Amino acid sequence: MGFQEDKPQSHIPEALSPDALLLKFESYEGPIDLLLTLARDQKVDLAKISILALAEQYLDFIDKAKDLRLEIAADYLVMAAWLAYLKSKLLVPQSDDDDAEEELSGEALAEALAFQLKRLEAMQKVAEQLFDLPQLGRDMFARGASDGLDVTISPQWQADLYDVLSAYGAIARRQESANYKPKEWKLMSTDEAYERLCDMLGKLPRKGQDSVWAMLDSFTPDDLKDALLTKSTRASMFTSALEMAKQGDVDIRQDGLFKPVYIRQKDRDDRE
Amino acid sequence: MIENRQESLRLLEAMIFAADKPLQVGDMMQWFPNVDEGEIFELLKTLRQDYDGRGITLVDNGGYWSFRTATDLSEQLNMEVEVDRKLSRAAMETLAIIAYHQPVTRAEIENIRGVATGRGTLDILTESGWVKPGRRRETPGRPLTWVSTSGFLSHFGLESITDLPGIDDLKSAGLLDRRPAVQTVPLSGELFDEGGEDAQDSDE
Amino acid sequence: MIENRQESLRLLEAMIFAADKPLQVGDMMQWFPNVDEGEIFELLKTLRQDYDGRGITLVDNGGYWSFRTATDLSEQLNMEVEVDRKLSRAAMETLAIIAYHQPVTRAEIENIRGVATGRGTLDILTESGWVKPGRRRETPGRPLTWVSTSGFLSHFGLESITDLPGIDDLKSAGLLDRRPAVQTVPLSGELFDEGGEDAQDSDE
Repeated sequence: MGFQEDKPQSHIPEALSPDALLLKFESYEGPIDLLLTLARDQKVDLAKISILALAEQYLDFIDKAKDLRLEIAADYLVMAAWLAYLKSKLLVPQSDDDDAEEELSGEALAEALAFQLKRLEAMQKVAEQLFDLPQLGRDMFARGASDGLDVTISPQWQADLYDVLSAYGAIARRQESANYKPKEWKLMSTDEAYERLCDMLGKLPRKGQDSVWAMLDSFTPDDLKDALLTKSTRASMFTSALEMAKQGDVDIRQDGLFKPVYIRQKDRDDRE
Repeated sequence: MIENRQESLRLLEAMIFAADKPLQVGDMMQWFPNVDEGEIFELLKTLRQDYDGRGITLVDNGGYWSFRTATDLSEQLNMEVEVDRKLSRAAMETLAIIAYHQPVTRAEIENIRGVATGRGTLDILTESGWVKPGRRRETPGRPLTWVSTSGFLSHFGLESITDLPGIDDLKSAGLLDRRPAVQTVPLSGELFDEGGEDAQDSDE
Repeated sequence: MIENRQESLRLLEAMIFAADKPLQVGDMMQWFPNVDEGEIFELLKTLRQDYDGRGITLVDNGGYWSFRTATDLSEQLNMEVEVDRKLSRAAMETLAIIAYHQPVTRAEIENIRGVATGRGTLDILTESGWVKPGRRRETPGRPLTWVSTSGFLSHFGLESITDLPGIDDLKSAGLLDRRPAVQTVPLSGELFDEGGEDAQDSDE
C-alpha cells in the first residue's frame, strides 16, 4: 500500500512540521487518523513502519498539545496511555514469569495497530478514488427531460353488500342523532330548593333561640307525581341543607342509617 | 471545420440527450466553436438517420431538436394496470343512498348525508359502473337524478333493488345501533326510546 | 416468447429512454407479458451493444438499466452543473467503508475509522440515496448493517460492487476484514477495548 504521492490534494499535506500538525489538530478524525498522519510523515511503506517510533511521535505530539493547552479529547488520551503501554511492552522483553499468557505480545499488538492503520489508509484512499470516478450529474448525464412512463392505474373498486348496508346504517344513525331533541325534564334545581328551604325554615315555630326540628322530607312539595322530579327534589333539598349547615344557618341530625334527616334553623345574631 | 466527425456526432448526441429542453442549432454552436451552422445541421441530419426506425427518434420541431420515443410506440408504452381499491366512506354512503332512494338528485344526496358530496365521488361511482345518471327531475332547475345500474345488482348479488334490506332489517341486524354514549345515561331505556325512534320513523 | 425481436428492441429502448428512473428487468417485464427474464436480458445486451461507442450508452447499475451520456464526453459536454455541497471527509470515508465492507455495522465502521460516527453522517448518506440499512446481523444485540444501494452504483457508474476501484487488491491484501484489528492478529486479546470499542458498544 503506497502513499499518497500521486494525490497531492490528500486531506493532510505530507511532511508537516509538528507545529503544523498541531495546528490541524481539530481536523483529525480521531487518534487513529492522527497516527496515520504521523505514519505518513515517516515516509515509508506502512508495512515497514516502526510502531515504536510511531508511538513515540504520538506521545510527543500529545505532550506538545498539552503544553499548548489544547483541548484534547479523551480518546486521544486513552490512545496515548495505550501507546505508552505498548511502547513499554515493545522495549522490555517479555519475561517468562509474566502472568500474561492471555495477553498479546507487544509484537502482536503492534501488528494489530499496523493493520488498523493500513486498513484505514486503504479506506481513505479508495474514498478518494471513488469520488474520482465519473459521477452522475457531473461527468455523465441522465436524460435531461424525461417524459416518464405512462402507467395508467385503473382501479377495480372493491365493495361488498355489507359495506353498502353499513354505510346506509351509518347515515341513518347520524340522522337519528341529528334530529334528536332532548325532552324537557321536570327537575328541581338546587337554587330552587335552597330558596324553598329558606322560606319554609323561617316559618317554623321557634323553640328558644332555634326553630324546632323538622324532617327534611317534609319540605318537599306534596303534589309530586313524577318519580324523577321527586328524586331530584330530595337530592336538591339535601344539598341545600348541607350548604346551609356549612354556613352555620342550620343544624342537621340523623339518628341512624336510613333514618329520617332532621333540620332546624339556628338563630344567629347576624341574621336578618 | 469539423475535425472529427464521429466525435462531433457523439457529442451532439449526448448534448441533446442531456439537455433539459429541446435545443436550437444556435444553442449547439456553443459546444462547437469552429463549426458553422450548416455543418451542425448536417450532423443533425446524420444523427436523425442513425435513429431512423429505432425506439428513440431525433425530432426537429420548428428548429428545436430533441430525442423522443417513437410515436408509434406511445400506445404500447402507456400501460393500464388494474389495482384493487377500496371505496372511500363518502363514496360508499353515496352509493347506499342512491341504491335506497333512487332516483335521487345530488342535492338530495347531500341533504341525506348532511355533507356536500365532492365531484369525484359520483365520478368514481360512475366509473365503477354501479351508478349512472337517470332522468332529470321535472322540478325547477331540472336536476339530474342518479340511479343504480344492473351492474350494481349483479356485483352485490341482488335480484332486484327491492331486495335491499329495509330500515327495520338493518336495525335488527344491528346496523343501526345507537352510539354507546347514549346508553350510559341512566334511565335511558324508558326515556330515550320515543325520541330516538321518532327521528328515524320520520325518515321513511 | 419474443415474436418480433426488432419491435421488442424498439419498445425496450423507448421504455428505458422514457422512464424517469433506471428500470429493473422486473419492471420491464410488465410490458412484455409473454417474455421471460432471460430473453429480456438478452435484448438488453443487444441494445447495449447497439449503443457501444455512441454519445449515449446503455448502462446497467446493479440490475437497474438506464441511458447515460458517455463518460468520456464529460469534459466536452461541460454542462453547467449545480455543485452539490461536498461531502465531509467523514462521510466519504464512511461511504467507502460501507461500499467496500458491506454489509457492515455502525460499530464496525467506527472501529475501522477509530472514531465515533457523527449522527449526521449516515443520515446524509442515506438521504443521498447511496446507502441503506441492510439486514440485522445475527449476533448478540442484532445490530443493523448498512449496505450500498443501486443509486450508489448508478451515481458512480458502476455495474456492480465488484467494479469498485481496487477492491480486488484490498481483498487479497486482507484489508477488507471488518473485525476489530486485534482479532486479525493470531492471538486475540484486549487491544483497543478501552478506547475505540467503548464508543461502539454504547451505540448498540
